[in-house]
Amino acid sequence: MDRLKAEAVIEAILFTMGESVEGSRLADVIEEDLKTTKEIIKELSDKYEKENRGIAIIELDGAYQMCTKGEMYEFLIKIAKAPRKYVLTETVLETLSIIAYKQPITRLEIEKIRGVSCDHAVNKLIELDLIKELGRLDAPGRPLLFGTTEQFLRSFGVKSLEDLPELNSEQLEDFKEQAEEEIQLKLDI
Amino acid sequence: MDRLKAEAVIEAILFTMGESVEGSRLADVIEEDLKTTKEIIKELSDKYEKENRGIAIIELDGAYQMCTKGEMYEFLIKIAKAPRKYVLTETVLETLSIIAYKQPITRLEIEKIRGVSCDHAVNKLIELDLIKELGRLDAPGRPLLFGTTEQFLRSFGVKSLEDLPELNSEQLEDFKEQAEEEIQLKLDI
Amino acid sequence: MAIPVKLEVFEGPLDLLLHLIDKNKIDIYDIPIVVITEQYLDYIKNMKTDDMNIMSEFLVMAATLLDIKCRMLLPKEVNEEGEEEDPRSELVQKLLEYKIYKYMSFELKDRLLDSEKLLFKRATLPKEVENYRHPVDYDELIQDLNLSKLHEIFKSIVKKQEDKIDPIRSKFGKLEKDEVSMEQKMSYVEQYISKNGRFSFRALLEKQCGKMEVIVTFLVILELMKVGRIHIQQDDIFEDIIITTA
Repeated sequence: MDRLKAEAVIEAILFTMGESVEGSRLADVIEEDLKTTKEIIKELSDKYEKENRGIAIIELDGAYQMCTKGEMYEFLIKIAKAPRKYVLTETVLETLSIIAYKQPITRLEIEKIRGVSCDHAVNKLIELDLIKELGRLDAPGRPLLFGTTEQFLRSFGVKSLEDLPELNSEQLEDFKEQAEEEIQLKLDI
Repeated sequence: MDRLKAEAVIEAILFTMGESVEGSRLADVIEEDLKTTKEIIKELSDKYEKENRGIAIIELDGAYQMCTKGEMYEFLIKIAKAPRKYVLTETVLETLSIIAYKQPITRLEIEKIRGVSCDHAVNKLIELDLIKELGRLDAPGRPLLFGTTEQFLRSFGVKSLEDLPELNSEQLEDFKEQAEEEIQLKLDI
Repeated sequence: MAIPVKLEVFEGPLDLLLHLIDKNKIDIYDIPIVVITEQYLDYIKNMKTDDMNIMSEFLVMAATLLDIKCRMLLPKEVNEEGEEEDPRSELVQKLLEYKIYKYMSFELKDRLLDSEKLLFKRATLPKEVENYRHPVDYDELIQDLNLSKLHEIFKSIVKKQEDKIDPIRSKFGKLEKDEVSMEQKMSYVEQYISKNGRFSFRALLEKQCGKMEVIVTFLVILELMKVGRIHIQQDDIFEDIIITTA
């Protein structure tokens, strides 16, 4: 393979693999012998030495891995530690309210109520420490049960779960009647 | 920060993070304004164009992500795990294209255009992380609104929604002309 | 012997219509409704689908086509601007819009195939960086949200869920055959006719109890009129209808 192209291929492989790749495997892909392959990696590696490059190739016992240069560490920490702005979207809030009032509850039950998948919202709420896993339901598939956390109680100024306002069956009946009236109206027209 | 060093830092960050990083976050780390940051990314990106490079930077709605070049695919699949392929049926693709061009859009509106129910397709698209809920429409029943995700941009190689292949009235005119030509043909026979 | 034809699968009624328009090489702006309706009905007759949902969607379009066919026969309707309205125009607009999105879906598919060749990589952050979580500022996150607002949200979700349930159909449990059969009503009405000779439609209906009975009786009268067993006469609109044996 053409040298420049071989460099590109090795760069692409080391990038996408992330982990270390043996020299012989790289040689197979670029269809060169190991010696030539090592020379090509050396050339590629030398180019990475330039000051405008943030990555490098390290050799580990005949295998190669792409990594960031040591002096980049402080910047990586900086970006990882930058505070992220969290916002509770409507979806996340709805999911939270369902979990608060119906806990312990499974994903499936939440999805039934909302009519759409809730994976993203549930994960977000766990990340924010507003809900947590409570255990598993003793049912086929043993689905996870979710409930609110202490952080939730703290943030919403609730002393305990008993403090949550109840949605009683009377209210449910009201909703049902309203719905029926609306249907009746439509039929009468 | 010195330009060359800034390039190195951005390269290191994009390499390490793997996922997309917003331009503003990169700007914070290199302590430059967003405009300058974008220029630096552009320069870096241009250097990746060279034939001995196997990686590239893609833009996704103001965020940046490092990936391999398309022409590297044949070599990469020899060694790396092929990415998850989406097998999108015609139904799902049609639904996706309607959502892409008419977002935010409700299920009902999609069904109106397609003339068939879209529940299955919408759920599938959410599962594939190609669309997401954007909120609810302020209308009776407060129906959910859907729009495309960053994964959609990535999967379809689109920088931003403005970058979608154009949907214009010219296309309509073409359809009209085609129809007319066909008629003419029939008359001529 | 009839050769079994492998029917193409269509993405819905609009897809099927576009196929027919294409196959017949006709102008989408000037659809010969009679031809298309016939072919459309033929197609769905041959459709072998057990899925009632899919079938019903195709049937709705069939009804729409028949409706357009009827309206084409009637004098042209005139809109507010005094222009003649083509009964087909709404369907044409729908077809065009659908065609555009169908076309775009192919364009998108090409892009998907290109982009599938790009490979990404997982994050390779040093452990201590990866595990770092910036503390969440809950005051900022929760803002003016409080328990009663959360409760409001929950109530509105529950209400929406209730709205979705059709209180009438949800009580059906399962669908059963109607207790009023066409055959039974037919013989009843025939007896009634032979006994009365000439009678008022209203009087006949008054003897029926329940909505279903009224509907079936009405259908029986229509059927008898069609086959020429009875004559009906109505002197003025909303007047009683007089039925006589033919």
